[in-house]
Amino acid sequence: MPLDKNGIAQRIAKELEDGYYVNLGIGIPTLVANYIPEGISVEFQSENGILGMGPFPTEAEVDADLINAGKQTITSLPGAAFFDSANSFAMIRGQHVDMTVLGAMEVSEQGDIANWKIPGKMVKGMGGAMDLVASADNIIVAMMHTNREGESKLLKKCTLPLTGVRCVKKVVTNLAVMDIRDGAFVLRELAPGVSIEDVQQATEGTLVIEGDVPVMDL
Amino acid sequence: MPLDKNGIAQRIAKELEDGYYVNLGIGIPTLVANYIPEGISVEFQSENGILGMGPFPTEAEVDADLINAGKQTITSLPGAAFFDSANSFAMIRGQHVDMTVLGAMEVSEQGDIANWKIPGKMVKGMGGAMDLVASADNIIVAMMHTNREGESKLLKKCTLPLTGVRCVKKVVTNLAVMDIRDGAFVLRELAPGVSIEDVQQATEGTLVIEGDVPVMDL
Amino acid sequence: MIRKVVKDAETAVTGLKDNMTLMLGGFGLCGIPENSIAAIRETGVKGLTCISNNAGVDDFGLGLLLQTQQIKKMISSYVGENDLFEKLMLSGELEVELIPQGTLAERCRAAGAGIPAFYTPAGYGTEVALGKEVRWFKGKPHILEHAFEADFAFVKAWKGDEAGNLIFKGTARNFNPMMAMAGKITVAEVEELVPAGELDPNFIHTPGIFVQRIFEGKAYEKRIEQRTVRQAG
Amino acid sequence: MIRKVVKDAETAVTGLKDNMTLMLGGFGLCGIPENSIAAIRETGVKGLTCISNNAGVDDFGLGLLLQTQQIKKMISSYVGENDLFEKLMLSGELEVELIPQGTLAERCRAAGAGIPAFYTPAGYGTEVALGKEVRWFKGKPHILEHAFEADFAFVKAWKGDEAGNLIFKGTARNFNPMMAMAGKITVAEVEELVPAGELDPNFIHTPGIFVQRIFEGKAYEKRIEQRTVRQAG
Repeated sequence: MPLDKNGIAQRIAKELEDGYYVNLGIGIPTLVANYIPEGISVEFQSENGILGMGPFPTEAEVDADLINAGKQTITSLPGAAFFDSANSFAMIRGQHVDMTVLGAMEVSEQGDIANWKIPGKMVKGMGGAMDLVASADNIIVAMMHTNREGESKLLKKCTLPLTGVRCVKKVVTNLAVMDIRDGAFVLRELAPGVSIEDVQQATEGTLVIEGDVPVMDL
Repeated sequence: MPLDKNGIAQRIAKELEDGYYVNLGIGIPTLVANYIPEGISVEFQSENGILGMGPFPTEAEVDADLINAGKQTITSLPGAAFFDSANSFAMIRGQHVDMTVLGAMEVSEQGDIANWKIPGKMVKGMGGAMDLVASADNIIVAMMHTNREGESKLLKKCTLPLTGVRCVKKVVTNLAVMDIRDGAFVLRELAPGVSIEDVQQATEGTLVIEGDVPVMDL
Repeated sequence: MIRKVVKDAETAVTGLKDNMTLMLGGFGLCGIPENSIAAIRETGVKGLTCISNNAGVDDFGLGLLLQTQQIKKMISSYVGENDLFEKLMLSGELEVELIPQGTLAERCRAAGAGIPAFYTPAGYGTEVALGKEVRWFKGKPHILEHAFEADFAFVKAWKGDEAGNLIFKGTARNFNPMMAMAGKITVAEVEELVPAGELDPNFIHTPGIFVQRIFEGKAYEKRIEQRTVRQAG
Repeated sequence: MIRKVVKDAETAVTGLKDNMTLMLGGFGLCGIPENSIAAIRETGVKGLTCISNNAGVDDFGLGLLLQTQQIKKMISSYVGENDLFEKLMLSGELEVELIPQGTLAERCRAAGAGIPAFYTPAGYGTEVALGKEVRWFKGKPHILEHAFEADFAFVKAWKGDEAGNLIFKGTARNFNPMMAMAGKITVAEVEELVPAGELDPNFIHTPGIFVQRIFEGKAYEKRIEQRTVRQAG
């Protein structure tokens, strides 16, 4: 059975390592914070100016001056710090953030990503996504393997305007975990109950299968 | 009678305007702070990270963590702010400082300045001088008109390694006040008891005299 | 100490003219100069270019200047939550330039810091890079970006003093400090204006040298876009 | 919260090797990492390139590493007050690169901020510009300067917490925040180390993300180079 959004988040959370600073995009990535493995400490950065982001506030704690990049009200944890946007993107461009998780409309086998613009539709903007993907060494894309029309989102070449080129290293979808290497998606793990053929069928880009492919350990 | 160092500082202080942020170099420029005209407010910036620099401390006030760019102990005034060196030079390069006063070994009729290096002698470094002269719109040089050997320091062309090119707009010496314009020193004011001939004799660069030259009003 | 205090928002926008370029602090509706925006609307100036990370919502923030069609062009990173914006943009009445958020922040800082241009990896290989110089550093492509210019910057702080020193609160800091550095005239509105000497000089976010005018704002609404709460206990 | 605490200076310099490039905070002797310098001396590593605004005095600050000839090259803006320095430099035992102070600060910040290069007017037309690209912006010449690289940065703060957040005091801040951003490994020594949560997140000068190791230093001498006083009263 393919994963749901929470399952994808849960799998990505296993990529967290002790001491990581992490930037989570809007959507599925946000859910990753709910699955931090036991015994490790990570800190969440939000690009509007906080490190050490905590859970959503109680009604009594709500503060209009304390939001995340999705404009949701948040709290701060002990050891938190606030800073301005220039300093925030200094952290991002300067590769001080250890892991970046974000959603995508399309990913190519070269590691290109498109997630900000659909020609003919209202364009809201790239926000911090272009800075994030151009800078981070460790970018994980969290998304469904196919779009609502059932078309693959893992392509030979992106059809939508790009957010960044050759930057995505790992993709976690409802079907599988894949690394991107040498112009191909390398299948690493399968979602429980999903077959290699399922993934092949849902992947338009080059899919490489090396040896046995384990089932995700969630 | 030519001015002494205090006289030069006193004359330069008359260039201060209400609301000016001012950076004073080491030596004669430092003395300018003693002659702020009545009724105007100015603030002194020191490039090591303070705005709103106050007088030297009393023995009881001495704080090793509070010094000026000359490494002297100082105090801060109400309304002061501390900041880091990047922000400090943002103020300087970004032309937020309204007036910069610094000393020089040589100034050319083009507005070039040399004040950091004498070939063959120990070179201590330019410190912030190159940033200051390259950035400021309003640079006043405070110096003696001639060196210890009696040679002019106002030259057609600097002989020493430059600190900046075409940047000095005004020179105040023990003999005169001069603007630098169109490749010449334009004589504006004479020190009390100093003649135009005195200035001509002490100036190797082109000296332009336009109409009557008043005596400095100190 | 140099006094920067003006009596109200109306006075603070003196000199604002048609077709000027403005920077406005804030992220979403957090930390926006509410009083200044109201005063800009009152002046009726037209043809503004506004540099601001977002464009407000229909009836708040920069949405108020969109209603009156005072804005000719928006330079932003994300302009989501605004129906009127979409309508004006699609009809061609509003020009929009979208810029990566970090580049937006850095171009503001560069403007204030006397850095005319810098290289950044953000946007390489995308339409953001079109027409821009590409240069490789350490095996990685970068594009050349230039400092902005702004006639006015409007920022909002938590506390300020008569000398123009500012302190921001929480994530309401965001773009305000860099924009304060960048404005030819920077207007700061603050929730609380105190005499010089009351703020600790060690904890000033924006030194007064960057601020030309300061006033205490009134009746801050501080609207929340996405009120998200958890159950207590 | 990510813990960064190490027990002492000796532990903090683990991994330091011959021929590495180091950044060291401070202006003159103000805000220098005294404990780290002592520990670096103890390691005996040689061939260091040190990026620091100044080079200490004969018997304090970086002068201590000059005594032991552990420094191969200094990158500074001003190296005045040091007889030993002069001797080593004139004899060719010490290489020196002098850089305008603002450029030094900005090259540190650029390193930490992922900006590989930027244009600055400082040094145009001087020997500092030799071999560098010149470009004109708005009628004014600028030169291209590159970000530094540093294996270690050693900074000194007033207070710090277990998460690596730092607060500096007065003008002891100077180069410390930018260098903290720039080190591959940044070691912060602080006068007072407190638990996470004790520092107000609104008034952190250097967020912990920039700091890899932190310890409470001992026996700060905080020597004053130019004690200058006025008469009380």
